Amino acid sequence: MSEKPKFAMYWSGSCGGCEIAVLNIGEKILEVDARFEVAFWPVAVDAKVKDVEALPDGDILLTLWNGSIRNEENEHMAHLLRRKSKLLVAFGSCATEGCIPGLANLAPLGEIFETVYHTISTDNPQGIHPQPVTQVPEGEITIPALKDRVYTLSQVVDVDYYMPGCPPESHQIAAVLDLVFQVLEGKAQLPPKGSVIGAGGSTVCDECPRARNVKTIKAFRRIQEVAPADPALCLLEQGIPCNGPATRSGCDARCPRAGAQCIGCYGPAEGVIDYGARLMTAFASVIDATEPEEIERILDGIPDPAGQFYRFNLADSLFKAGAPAFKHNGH
Amino acid sequence: MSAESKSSKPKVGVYICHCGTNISHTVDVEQVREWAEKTLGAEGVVIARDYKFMCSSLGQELIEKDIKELGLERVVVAACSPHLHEMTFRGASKRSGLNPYLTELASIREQVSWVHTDKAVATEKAKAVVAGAVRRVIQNEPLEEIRVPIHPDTLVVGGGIAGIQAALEIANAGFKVYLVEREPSIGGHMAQFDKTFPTLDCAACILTPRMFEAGNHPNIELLTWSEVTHVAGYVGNFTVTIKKKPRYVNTDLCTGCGICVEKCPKKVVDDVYEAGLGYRKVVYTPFAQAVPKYPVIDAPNCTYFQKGTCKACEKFCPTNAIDFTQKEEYVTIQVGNIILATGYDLFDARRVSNYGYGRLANVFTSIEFERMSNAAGPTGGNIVLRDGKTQPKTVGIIHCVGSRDKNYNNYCSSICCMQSLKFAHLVRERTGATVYEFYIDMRTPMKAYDEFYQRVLEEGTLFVRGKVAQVTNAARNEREEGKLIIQVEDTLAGKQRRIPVDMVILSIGMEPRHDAKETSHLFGVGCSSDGWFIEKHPKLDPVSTMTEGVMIAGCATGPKDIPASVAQGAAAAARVLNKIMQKEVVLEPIKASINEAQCSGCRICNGLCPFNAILFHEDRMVSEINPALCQGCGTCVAACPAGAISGTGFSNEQILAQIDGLLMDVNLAV
Amino acid sequence: MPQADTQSFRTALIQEEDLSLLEEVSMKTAGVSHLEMCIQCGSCGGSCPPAEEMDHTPRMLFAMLRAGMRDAVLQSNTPWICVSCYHCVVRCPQNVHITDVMYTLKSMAIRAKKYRDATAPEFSETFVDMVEKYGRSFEFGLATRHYLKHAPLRLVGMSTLGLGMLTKGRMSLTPKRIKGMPQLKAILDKAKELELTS
Amino acid sequence: MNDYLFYPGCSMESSAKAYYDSLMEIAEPLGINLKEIEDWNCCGATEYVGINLIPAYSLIARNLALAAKMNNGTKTVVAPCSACYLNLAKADYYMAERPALGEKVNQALEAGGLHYVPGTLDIRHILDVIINDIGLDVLKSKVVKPLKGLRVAPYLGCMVPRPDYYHRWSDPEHPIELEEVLKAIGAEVVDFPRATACCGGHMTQIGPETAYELIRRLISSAEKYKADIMVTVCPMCQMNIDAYQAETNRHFGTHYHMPIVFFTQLIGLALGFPPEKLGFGTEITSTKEALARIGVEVPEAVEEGAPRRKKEEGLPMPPRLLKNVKGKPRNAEEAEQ
Amino acid sequence: MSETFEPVIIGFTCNWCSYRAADLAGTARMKYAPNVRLIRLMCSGRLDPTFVMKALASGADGVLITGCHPGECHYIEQNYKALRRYLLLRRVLKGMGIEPERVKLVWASAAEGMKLAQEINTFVEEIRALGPLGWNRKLAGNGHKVEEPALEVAA
Repeated sequence: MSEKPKFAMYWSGSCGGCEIAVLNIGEKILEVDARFEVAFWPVAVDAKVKDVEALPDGDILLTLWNGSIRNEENEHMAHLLRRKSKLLVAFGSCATEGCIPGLANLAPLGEIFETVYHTISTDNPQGIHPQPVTQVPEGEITIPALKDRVYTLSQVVDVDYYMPGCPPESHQIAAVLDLVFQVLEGKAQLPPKGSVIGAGGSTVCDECPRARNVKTIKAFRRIQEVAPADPALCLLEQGIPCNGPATRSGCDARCPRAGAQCIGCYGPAEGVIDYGARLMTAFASVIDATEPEEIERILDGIPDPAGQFYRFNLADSLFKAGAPAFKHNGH
Repeated sequence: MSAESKSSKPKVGVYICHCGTNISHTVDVEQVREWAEKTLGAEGVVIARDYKFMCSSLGQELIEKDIKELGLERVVVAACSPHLHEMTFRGASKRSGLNPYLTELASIREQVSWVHTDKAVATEKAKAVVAGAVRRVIQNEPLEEIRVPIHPDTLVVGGGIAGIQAALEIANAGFKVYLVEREPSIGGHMAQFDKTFPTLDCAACILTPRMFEAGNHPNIELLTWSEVTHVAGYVGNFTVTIKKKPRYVNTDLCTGCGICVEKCPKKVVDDVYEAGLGYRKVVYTPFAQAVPKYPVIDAPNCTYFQKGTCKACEKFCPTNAIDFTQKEEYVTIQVGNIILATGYDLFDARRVSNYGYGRLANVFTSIEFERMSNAAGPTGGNIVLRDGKTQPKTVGIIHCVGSRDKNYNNYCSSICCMQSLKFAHLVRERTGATVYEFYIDMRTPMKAYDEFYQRVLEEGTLFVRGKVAQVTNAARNEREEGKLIIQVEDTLAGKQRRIPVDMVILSIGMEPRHDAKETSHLFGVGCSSDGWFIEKHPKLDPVSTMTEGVMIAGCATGPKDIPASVAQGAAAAARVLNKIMQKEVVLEPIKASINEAQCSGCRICNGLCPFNAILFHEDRMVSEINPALCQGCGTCVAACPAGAISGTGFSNEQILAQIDGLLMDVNLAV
Repeated sequence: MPQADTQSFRTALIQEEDLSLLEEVSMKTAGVSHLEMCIQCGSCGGSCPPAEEMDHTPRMLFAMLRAGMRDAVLQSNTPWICVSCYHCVVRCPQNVHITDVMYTLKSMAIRAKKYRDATAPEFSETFVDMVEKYGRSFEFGLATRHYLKHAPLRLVGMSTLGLGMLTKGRMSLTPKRIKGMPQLKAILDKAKELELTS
Repeated sequence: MNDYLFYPGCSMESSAKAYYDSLMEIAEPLGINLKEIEDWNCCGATEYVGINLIPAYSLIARNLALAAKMNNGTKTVVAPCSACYLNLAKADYYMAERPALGEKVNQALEAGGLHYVPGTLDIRHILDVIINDIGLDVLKSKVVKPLKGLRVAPYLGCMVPRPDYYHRWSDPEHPIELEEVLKAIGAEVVDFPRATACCGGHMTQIGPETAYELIRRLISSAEKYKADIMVTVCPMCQMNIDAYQAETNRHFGTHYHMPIVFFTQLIGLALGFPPEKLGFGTEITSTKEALARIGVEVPEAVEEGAPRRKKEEGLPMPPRLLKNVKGKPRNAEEAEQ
Repeated sequence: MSETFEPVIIGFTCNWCSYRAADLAGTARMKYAPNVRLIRLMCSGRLDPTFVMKALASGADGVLITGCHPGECHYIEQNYKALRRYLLLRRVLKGMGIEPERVKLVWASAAEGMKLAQEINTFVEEIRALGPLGWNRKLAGNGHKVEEPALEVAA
């Protein structure tokens, strides 16, 4: 019975870190409660899908969606919340670009099931193998079937805003909420539809305090092989494959500041079509060699190229997935 | 979440050329036209026409008319290669008020009709090519040509005949020239020669006046015993740093009287001017007619610099011009254009060990022979054996030494045949000796060259067609004892011959300067794998390079004879003059630029530009591209991890759109 | 030699040109022969120590290959005179593997039974027989068998030398046989089979 | 100790015993450890390639395959015989240059349960090893009896410096390696212009007249340059010049007496081994006279060839080129697809 | 079209050498396979891996990258950058289970029209041998049943 605008948050194919990140904004969470009526937020409040279905379309003002679209339930909920929300925000790396779950797109589904249920590391004495539909004495039970591959939110429904990060930095979340509050008070304008919010327009190097020079790479090494790495010098210049140069700013260069290379969770910079392509072209360009053999030797320093360049972005890359994911596709 | 292409759909006109029947015989032009109008209508194509010859004035008018009447905003012409008619059609657009860079040329002749046979397939490919061009042109941005003012001064590097010629042409036109030469005197290889083929006029007689003119020209500033160490800037505005090596002679005081040379007690072998066949003093002028006339002291060999004693030159110098305290100095000059005439090195004949040069005393190289036959040379023009007295009775001249040979240099050095014929003539003239010429193919293509060959034949020189296998002193019989034996297959007689001679002359080929690669990097010009500088176009633009404002002339681009070198020197000068007269140059607006807001200053791009166009601002921590230096290769655009660099003319949007277009049919199929 | 020359050219005139010859030889040669690159400069013929003995200089032979004069080429004694000194190879401006081409021509001549003088081919075959029998060369067996067949008279003159070699322990009367003969035989049989199919 | 895989080759057990014995003697002091390839077979000399291509290369490749299987921590094969050295090196090189050949040869090897990947082994000649691995300094340091006064003609022959696929030698026609070794052991090296000329090879068997002429050229010029003895690295050269010298003299009615020995025999002498241990006395053309000269002063020889720079009168000569980098790396399109 | 698979290949050319080589092949009327559609860049150094992936993802079966011979780049050394990107890109493709042979780098000077024509023919055959990539169809996911994988494993 309140006129408070409605707020929703949903957790699909993801680890849940984003939910924690939201709670990490501290007392601001109370303001959310004060300003909004939480219509649907499985982690925080008890509400059922049917309640959402009961709402008139567009009744929810703001929905933060975290998680990738892995199964039919995710897809169903995406369509439902899209219908019910004015503003649908792809919240966090999984929703915006597929993130770690997206790496599943490197393997065929069958193999994934094998690994999960039937490998040595799995304790599955009855050799249970989940089926979409299972007959039990009580009748028939169903579980949502997996989609052929992991999709990003915008690949299944129309998305208003994108908020990158694995998870989004709490101070960025707070800033975004503040903006929303201001808009509610008519003190501010919403950014144009489709923009990336809660992040910078440039890349991590922008916020990285490390000194940098003209780059020439003679060898790539894993960070543990460089002991100790120079704390004040650009990691890439030390041969450590740091994804900072291609990764959107906004995290305040947390990892490089902490002495670890950036792994790229904030995704590509503004207008970039394929994150991995940008990163690999940058790395390759500064390799200091002209002989194929020599170049190959240097490239050996990047043992898992696909993983290095598409750790977070695979599902949103131009290829969207590796070839094996399509194997069973009859192609 | 990608910003691929704009939603707005500008009006596009598509024009398909029959090129007589060149295109229409393998491409169904009418079908393409129809398809373009229908299928590409959605893309914004409002009109599609075909015409016999689009490049004809009538064809162009067709376009101009449509631009005006239909208000076309983009034009695609499907015809020949852009390298042929891009300018033409851009011109047409310009005339009717459309920015020329909103017009694209799709090559359906060179890339479709001329290389394919199946008409159906060719037509489909033509459609794809057109679709690509249309999608691309929609992404084109209007561009303005870039204009840069030209500094009127010119730098000529290399004081050989090509460089001298270029310098004189420009100086005589009334513009200032800096002529840099790393040796103590200008003159180059030509100054070492005795006679020049085919006219046999003496090299010195024709070269000296030119050297003198260059040395005394009010518009030419000579910088001999100097080398260029740094080049910055771009066409019209180069800043060049030149190192002047210490002469240890004060040129303001020196009168060039030569007493110091006379009094210097130390002699060393002259490996440069005398090609190792003669000696010079440690303080020396390379040769009598040297320009400038001032001597230099060869410090590494000078007793004073070695032991701190002697100073004979200083003692006897009437004008106290000797100055042991001189240090190398650096001068910086501003020029608008540069001509590279850095010349060639000679092949090291010792590498062909089977010819025995360096092991067998009486095997000489062509350059040694030039000095020997030169009246001013070590033997006063007497043709003698290594002992310095005996005249040869039989002489063998071997062609293609180090040239046309995969073991050494693959190319033909082009001057050796004529040079060898010249030697044959001189030997007979001066010694009456029997002369053999050993050749693989006789190459005498230029004016009056073959006539000279005839003349030498007439003089009774014995020609043997065959690449000499070896020159040896290992006699097989009395007849060969004490001689040099030339073992060769006489390929015309079809038998192996062993010909005993007293003297062997190796006609050694030309090689790029040993430091050509460094030079090419210094001036930002291309360099073939051999090491010769690369012309902008081997036929149509032989004296320009890819770097605007840097010209090349003479043997720096490949083996040449004197007339060709002189011609190139003049041609390069003409190029420079026309730039100077234009007062400013127009540059293709294909440039990269950095969006500062998006640049994170990661400095990935900084090292990638061979033209040093990218600078980094430590203060703002961003990189910036100097549009005048940028040559538009786009390497940095492709490298920027933040997507902060964009390139006009070949932008991501354009190329991605073209890919989409080229694959349109494939995707319609899905 | 001129006699042989005119001879071979005449035969060439009668039979029509066999333009596949050059490529055939090139393909049958070990390594990349570069035969088609020959510019007829003659540095091979000039380099050849026993050139005087040859019907044709190597260069001339290559020209004949181009002209498709199959019989004339296979009858030429040139390949059999080649001493494998490799002077021509290191001097060839076109990197033609001349010595290896000579080997190819020998094998082709043997297969086509075109060679004029059987001494050389049969010497090679005797040598190879020994090797295929024992896995090692057997000089005594080789020399005696060879001389008996081709130079019985010379054998007499040579006997002192042979004796010298024997007494000085530089030639043994019994061949050495390698352990892996079956293996070597298997390999060579397979190789011969491949040789025919290739 | 440097370890090597050793391919002696057939002649080392017979006609070139002296080579084998002397090599075995000097190997130890020079720190050369030779492990003989087990059950190696004949390389086919210059005969097999002239009959059948694939069998010939398979014959050679069996040795390579066997060697590659041996494990004494080295992949370097040493061959003292020129023909063996060249054949092994050549097979290794061509199998790579012409993959089609490499494949066929390996198919054949499979039949014997063997396989060889070209490039696995490093095939080198014993002279190359002594000069580049052991080094002249070590060699000098071992010399107890310098061969002062012995005038030797260094005779390298053909197949070691040519075609030199891997550019190991200073020059394919006038290399300095053998010369340097002989100088290192104190011998007086004559300026021998035919150092890499041909000895006639198998022509002594199939075309003696041809061979005699080539042999004559060699011994006559060795004598002309006042050499007491010729020194070679090749069993075939030694055999032809030593054993067929008499025939050659008979053929031309000449009276040359030019003994020829293996360079390892002379090294042996310099290292102080007794001649009999080094296979001296097994040669047909006696070396007695020549060896008797060791230690005896020889008169100044005639200066052949070039007056050197120092001399003021006459015209100067260019300095001698030490390492001649002949040939350019073959480019991709030259290699067969 | 016909039974035999006709690959579609996108070719990137350098304005100064390989594109001119293509012109030369044209003027010399050399015939080569029509499967390649060329895009002109100023330099192979302009080649952004994005373009290659875009082409493959949008339905091309292979991508041919061409540029000036090493040491002969008209922008002095930019083709080396292309070489490095190409070598890394191939590794990434491999990591994604796509045959790296679908992308090929070929050097061709302005004079090598014949060479370019031959290289195109060779490449077309190589791609033909590899079969269609059809990534556009894969992404469209046509003919794909979602439960299929689970069933196939159960069976």
